[in-house]
Order: sequence, then structure tokens, then C-alpha cells
Amino acid sequence: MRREGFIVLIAALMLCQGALAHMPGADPAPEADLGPIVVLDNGVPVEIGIDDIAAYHGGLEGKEPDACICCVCMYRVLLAGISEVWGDEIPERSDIGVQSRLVSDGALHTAWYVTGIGPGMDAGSAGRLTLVAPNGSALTDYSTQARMGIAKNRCLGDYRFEVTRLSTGESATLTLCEDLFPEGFFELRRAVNVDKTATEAQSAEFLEKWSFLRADLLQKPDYELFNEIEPPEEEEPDVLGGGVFLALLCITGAGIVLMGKKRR
Amino acid sequence: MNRNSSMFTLYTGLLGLVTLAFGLADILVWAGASPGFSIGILEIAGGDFFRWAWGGAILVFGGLFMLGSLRGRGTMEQFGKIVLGAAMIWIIAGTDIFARLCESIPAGEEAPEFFNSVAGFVGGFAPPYSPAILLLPFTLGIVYFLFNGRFDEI
Amino acid sequence: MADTSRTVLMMGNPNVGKSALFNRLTGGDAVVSNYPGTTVDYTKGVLIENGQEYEVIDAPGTYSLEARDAAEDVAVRLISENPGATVLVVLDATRVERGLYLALEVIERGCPVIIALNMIDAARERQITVDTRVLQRILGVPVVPTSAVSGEGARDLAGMLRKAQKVDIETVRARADGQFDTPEQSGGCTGCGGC
Amino acid sequence: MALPVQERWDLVDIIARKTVAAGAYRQNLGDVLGDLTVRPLTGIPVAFAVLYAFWSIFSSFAGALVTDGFMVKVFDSHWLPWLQGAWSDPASIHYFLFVGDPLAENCFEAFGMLTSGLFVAIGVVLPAIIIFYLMMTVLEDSGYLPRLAVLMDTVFHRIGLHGYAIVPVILGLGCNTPAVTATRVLETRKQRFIMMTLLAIFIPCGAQLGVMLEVIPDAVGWVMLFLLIGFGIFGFILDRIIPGSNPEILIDVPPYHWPLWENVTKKLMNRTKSFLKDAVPFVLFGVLVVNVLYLAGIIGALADLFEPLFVTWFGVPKETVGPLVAAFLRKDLAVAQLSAIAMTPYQMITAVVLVSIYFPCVATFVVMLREGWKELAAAVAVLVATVFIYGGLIHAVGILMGVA
Repeated sequence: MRREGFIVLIAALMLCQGALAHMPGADPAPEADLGPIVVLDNGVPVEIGIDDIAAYHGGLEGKEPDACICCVCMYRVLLAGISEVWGDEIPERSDIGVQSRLVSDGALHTAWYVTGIGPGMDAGSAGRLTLVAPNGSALTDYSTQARMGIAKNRCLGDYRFEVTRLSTGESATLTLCEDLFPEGFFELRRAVNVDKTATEAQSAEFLEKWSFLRADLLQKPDYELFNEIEPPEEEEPDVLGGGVFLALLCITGAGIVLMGKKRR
Repeated sequence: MNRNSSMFTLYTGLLGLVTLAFGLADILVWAGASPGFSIGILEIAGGDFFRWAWGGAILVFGGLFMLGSLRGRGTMEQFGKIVLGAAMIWIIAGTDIFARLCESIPAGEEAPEFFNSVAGFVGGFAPPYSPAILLLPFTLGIVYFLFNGRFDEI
Repeated sequence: MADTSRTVLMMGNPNVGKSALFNRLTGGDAVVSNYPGTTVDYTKGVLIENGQEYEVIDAPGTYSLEARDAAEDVAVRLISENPGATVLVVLDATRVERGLYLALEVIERGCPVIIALNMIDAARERQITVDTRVLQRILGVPVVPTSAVSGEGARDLAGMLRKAQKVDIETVRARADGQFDTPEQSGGCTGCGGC
Repeated sequence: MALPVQERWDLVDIIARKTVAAGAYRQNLGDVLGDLTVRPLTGIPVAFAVLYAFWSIFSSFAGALVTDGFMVKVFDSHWLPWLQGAWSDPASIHYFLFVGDPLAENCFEAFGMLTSGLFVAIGVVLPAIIIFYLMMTVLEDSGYLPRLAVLMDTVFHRIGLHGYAIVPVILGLGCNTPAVTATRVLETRKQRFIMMTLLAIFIPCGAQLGVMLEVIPDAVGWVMLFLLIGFGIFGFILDRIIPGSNPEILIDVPPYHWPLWENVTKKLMNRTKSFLKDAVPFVLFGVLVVNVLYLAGIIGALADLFEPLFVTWFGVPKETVGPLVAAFLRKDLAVAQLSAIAMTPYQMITAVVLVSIYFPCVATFVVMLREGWKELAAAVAVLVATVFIYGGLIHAVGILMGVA
């Protein structure tokens, strides 16, 4: 091996390492294997992944792409809801109606992005989004202040959604399971985010619980997230098929052994 | 003897072709031509590189060995190639069956007990099967010749 | 009981079944595999036959005593460290020539030698016949056909160990050159070559 | 008294002519198969098939059946809760050393000597070693191994070795200690040094394979690929750098025969026993020592010291530095520890490859020392250089492929 070549190689290596030495030190979201939401935009299929949502939400907030809990939650609602209502069909954007009691920015932006209503999108058609107040009436004031007022007292009941197929009126209601939320999550949230009375330890605890919740929302199957979705049925083992196979295997094996013995 | 010989040639030729085709199908499904497929009791799941791409390649070679044995006259070497081709099928099918066996003895992670129920164990061997397992009964002819030492007649 | 233990050194080409034969003789557990060079170091074991205790050493396989690699080195060292030892040369009955070369080398060193014609069953299967009687007459040392795999001949071999002979290479050459063009039928005794 | 070589051969010839008669011999199927499996055109596919069978059976038996099927359950839902309940005083030092994390829910993440140490040794590594040696023995006794040696001869010649180098390589996949002894099948000091060094660096032992299979089943293929490539590259370089000769040898191929059941079981017993005796104490003891070092803050200090190197040069997250440093003493558990850290798949592969090419275990050190301390020192020097260069190289490849 020529020495020059070797030196060049090492130098190239060094440069490579240097170029990537400064990676953003953010806590990476856990790997998730979520299928994209597929909708038709005037007949053209559009695939929407969680990364697109993160980018849109981050963009509206003027921040780095970020998939917060509310984004992920609404994403899973739409994914599950569309498959519940439409089955294998692909919905047209304008046919999707969403009702949400979760009124946060993340949920709003995600629903906007999927239904094509939101600002900064050149969607050809758009669905309908309704935010619902805790008392059950439709919210009319979508301003940040109004929504913040509601969001103060966030509780489990706010995680209630309805996905509707506007053309037929079919709909599916989805609520999050209670056991997803760690003990005292909402109290902690209020102390940290709303009242700002949290100690440093409490903030850290909240951050940890928050990360766990997000990981669950990203990774758990639908039936563990939503009360309305049943887990897939355990299949009964096919004893007959297996029995036939094993019997054949044993008979043939014994036959071969016998044949071998006879030959000797 | 002559009749016997041409029958055997036909048999190995067909078996070789089918093995080759199954092997190629394994690789194609893995490469993404189809997201796994299943007809009747045949299933090619794809996905796993080791099982489907590597294992498929071994089936391809098994088929090629058998087809390769057709060239030339009936000699020991030809029969050796046929046996080697069949051995490739036996390796893949054997490891498939062994994997099923290993998976169906324990009860599974969720269950509290250690051993699987008898029904669960037997059910672990239910169809659908991989191509290599389906080829298994068709290699019995080769086993027959192997044990009878009659390969000099073919 | 001083000096009652004799040393038997097992030598032979690689992969002729020395270790398997060693296990048969001593009940030891030397590692046996079907490829040359499994034994890279020596293994010792004890064999008691007719009240005589033998210390058996299983040497690594060698083609000659020229010490070309680490394993042969060990073998050559063993033979020079145990000058009075009986050398049990193990031949592969399917490939007698190669083993004979080593056997002659050992004979030339003046060691008492006994030969085990191992893998005799494999030779039979391949229609190779080795005339043990003629071989033992020419060489002047006992030759015992064995099969370490089936255990055939192992007992005989143990019994013959005490009959190992020192021979002069020149007499071997003389016998090989002439006397046995028509092997004489010396009826009866086929047991030992030196008597 | 000694004859010249030629005369001796002449004498052999005469004697053989008088005693040996070869009858009409008909080739049997075994001979034909023996021949077909060394010819490259047919032999190489067969070798791939054998490797396939080897790995498939290994992972089915050690992974799916014994470890996942039974051992995980035994250790996680019976042994661990019992031990955590029975051992007094969770806050004490001895609790930390022997039981580890009082909140751990599985034995992999408890990191105590009697939890993780025992689980890895008995639950993960032992089944892997047993099935590995069983298959290895069958390969040996059937006579396939020398055929593999013939096939691999050309490849090994590129790195200055010859076909029989496959024997220590395959043995090394089980445990490096017997493999180092088996390097004596090679002729010269140079060859044996190359082999020993490559063994220590690039051949993961059965313990590591078992743990990898258990913790990161998807990445094992990539890790093995990187190790194989490294084996080739560094073998090639070492062959150029180290003085000495590479003699040609004649590979002797014995006929196939059926393995004898008693021989197989005897060998399996012996090898398993010597593994239990030689390696298991090291695993347990390694866990203990690392725990002590953690307590004393030494691992932390080393981690701080090496952090810049690991993070910028190898491209792995900073949390991995602690486990990577501890891996010097406890390779198998390091993989388990790594698996608990959030990182990209490529970083995981890099980290696991690093662990594999690190210092061999203490037992291997001891046998290498027996082969000569100069060799050991040189091997260690090569090792340090290799870890540095190859770790960086893998990182660079990742960057170029855009996945790092």
C-alpha cells in the first residue's frame, strides 16, 4: 500500500469526523413504526407521516420540527379513526370531519394539516374541524387565549375525539385509555405548565413522565391506546393441520430409519 | 432399465425446476416484488434477509445442482449432484421445521406457565408452510434411491 | 515398584486415528476429530496390561521427524525426551506408504517399534488389502491391524506392546530387497514378527 | 544409521509393493460428495448452505427455545423478584454488587453479579455454547471441516494464512481460549501471530453472539458483516507489515464418515465443562469488578476522559461511554447495557462492533500470554490501533451513507 494513499485516507477520515462533530443534542424521539396517513387531495393521494406533522407544527410555532404529545395523539386518532370509518378505502380530504375536545396547538395543527384547513397549505380540498368545549358545545373562538383558558384544566375527559365521514355520516368516537397516563400526570402538568409553582424536581419528573407518555403514544398498538378499539382476537391453534403435518413427519422419518436399518 | 432412467430424469428435472422457481420466488418476495404472499398452504413471508434472501439462494443452488445433473450420462457423479441438490432442500426445510419446533415448545413470553399446551404445540406446525417444506415429500424418491443403492441403474 | 512403568509414544501421520486409538487403549478422552491436526499438544494416559503399567503419550501427527511446524516440533521433542520409550507407529491402512516413511525414520532412530495398522475396516471397504504377515517379516516388528472406530484389534495391540522390537534399518533393507519375493509359508505363528 | 530421504522413499516403495494390494475399487457416493464439496462451483454454495444451517439452528435453539422460551422467564419472573425480596437492605453496597438495581424488572438491566452475571452466564451464554459446540463437533467428525479449509484456502492466502486457519476461526466463534491453542495448526510464528491477533479482535465468541442475538437480533447481521470486513482488511495489512514467511501446505482431505454418537457427546461434555470452568467465573467476576469500579467512580472518571474521543471519533452518544469503558472487563454485559440506551440503529451497530473488537476476555489473555509475552504485547498494540482506526472507519462509512 502506498503511503500517500494511506495518509490521504486518514485525512479524509478526520474531515468526515469533524463535519459531524456538532450534532444537535436534542433528546431523540423514540423510533416508531407508524404507517403514514393517506388521504386524497382532489383525487391525488397524499402520504402524511409523523415527521411531516412535526415539521408543520414546528414551523407554525417558529421552532425546530417537534412532535409533541398532542401532535402524536391527534395523529394516532386520525390514523385509527380513518381506518375504523373508511376501512381499506382512502378518504378524500373534504370528506373528513374531526371533532376534538383536545384544544391544544399540537392537536389543532395536526388536524389542520391532515384535513388541509390550516394556514400555509396549498391543499386542493379541505375537511371540517370542530373543537369542542368541556361542556360539550362547539367552540366558536379558536384564538389562543380562549383555548389556553380551556387547556388550563386539562383532564382525561379532554382526550375525546370523533372522526366522521361527512358524505355518509358514519363516525367513530375515540377516547384515550386511562392507564396510559402516569399517576398524578395532570396535577403535575398544571403545576409545571400553568401555575408555574413546580419545584425543579417536579419539573424533571414531569419531563420524564411526558417522555414516557409520548413513547407510549408512538409505539403502542391502537387497542392499547383507545378504549373503543378491541384487541385482535387470539387465534385458536390449528390442531388438525399441525397434527397432520407432525404425523406425516413422524411416519416418513420412521420409514426412512427402518429403510436404513434394513439395508444394513 | 431404460424406462426407469428416463422416468428418473424427468423426476429430477421437474424437481430441479420447481426448486429453482421457489428459490427465485423467495428472493423476489424478499426484494419487495410482493409484500409477502400466501396461497393455500404455501407461504412466502419475505422480510427477513437471512431466511428469504440467503435461504432462497440456497434453494436456487439446489435446483441448479439437480438440473446440472441432467447433463451427461448416468454416473455416480450425476447422482452425487442430485443428492447434493436434495440436501439443500433438506437443510432449508429441516431448519424451518426445527425453528417451528423450538418456537412451539415454550408457552410464550406472556403466559405464566413454562410449557405450551399440547394443542398449542401441535398447532405450531399448522399450515401454511414455506416452499422448502412443501418440496420435502417430493424428495422422497431420491431418498428411496439413496437407500436402495440403485443409483447405478439410472 | 520402581521402573515398572514403561512409556509408549504414539506417533503417526495426521488424521490416522491416533487419538481415537489412544482413547481405546487408555480409556482417556483425547479430542478426536475427522481432520488432520486436531492434536496440537500431547495427551498422556495410563494403560495396564498383564500387570504391566504403560504410560501412553499421544503425540501430534507428523509426516516426518523434520520438525517443520509447531505440532511436529512437539512430536520430535517427545521422541528425544523419551529415549527408552516404545514407539507405537500408527499407520493408515488406506495410505500405508506415507506412514511407512515415518515408521522407517523412527526405526532408524533405534527405538523399539510396534506398528498399528489402523483404519483397517476402511481399507477393506475400499478393497485395499495389506499383507500384515509380510509387512511384519520385512520390518521385523509386530504389526497389528486395528480399527479405532469399532475397537477391533485394540486388545491385541495392548497385548503386543511388550513385543516391540528394535531393528537395524540395513536388515530391513536386505529383507525388502530379496528374501521375500516368494513369501514362505511359515505355518502357525502369525502373532509376532520378532520371535 | 539414517538413510538419505530418497533412499528411504525407495525402501517404502519396495515394501509397499510387496504388501499392499489395491483391488478394483468403485467410487462410492461418499467419495463423490466429498469431491463435489471441495470443487468451488458446487462447494461454495454448499458452504453457504452449511453456514445457513449453522446460524439458523443456533438462533432457533439458543435464542427462541432456551433463552427466550425458558431462561428469561425463570430469571425475570422467579429468580429476580425472589432475590430482590430476600436480599436485605437495598441501599447497601453488597446489594448493589450482587443484586444491582432494586427497581430492575429484568435480569439484563439489574447489573448485579447474581442477577445479570448469572443470567448472562447460565441463561444466555451456556445454551449458545452448547448448541455451538454440538454443531462444531458434528462438522469436525463428519469430515466437512477440512473441505471448508480447502475452499477457504485461496481467501486465507490473501491474508497470509492457509485453509486450516478456518479451524481456529470457527473454534473462536465458540470460545477464544481453545482457538488460540488451535493456532498451532499454522506453520510459522508470523502466521500464528496474525491469526491470534485477528482472533482476539474480530472473532466474536459464543458468549457475545448469544447476547447479541438476545438483545439486538436485527443488527447481528450488520455487526458480523463489519467484523468480517475488518478481518479481511486488517489481515491483509498485518500480512504486509509483519516479517516472516507463509509456507504453502498440502491440505489433506479425509473421507466423510458418520459422526460417532459417543465421540460427539464426549467432546461436547468436555468442551462445555471447560467453558464452565474457565469462562463462567470470569463473567461473574467481571461483573463484580465493574460494579466495584462504578462505586469507586473510576468508570465515571474514565468515561469523562474518553468522552470526546468516543463521541466525535466513533460517533456514538455520550451515554454509551460508560458501558464501552466497562466493556474492557465485561464484554457480554456491555451489549446488554448498550441496548438500553436510546440511539440510532447505526450507532448501535458501531457501538456493538466496538465492543466486539475490544480487548478479548481475561481468559483469552491468559492463553495468549502462554504463547509468548512478546506476541501478546504486539497483539495488544495492534488491537489499540485497530479499535481506533476501524471505529473511525465505520463512523466514516456511516456518514458517507448518510445514516450515522
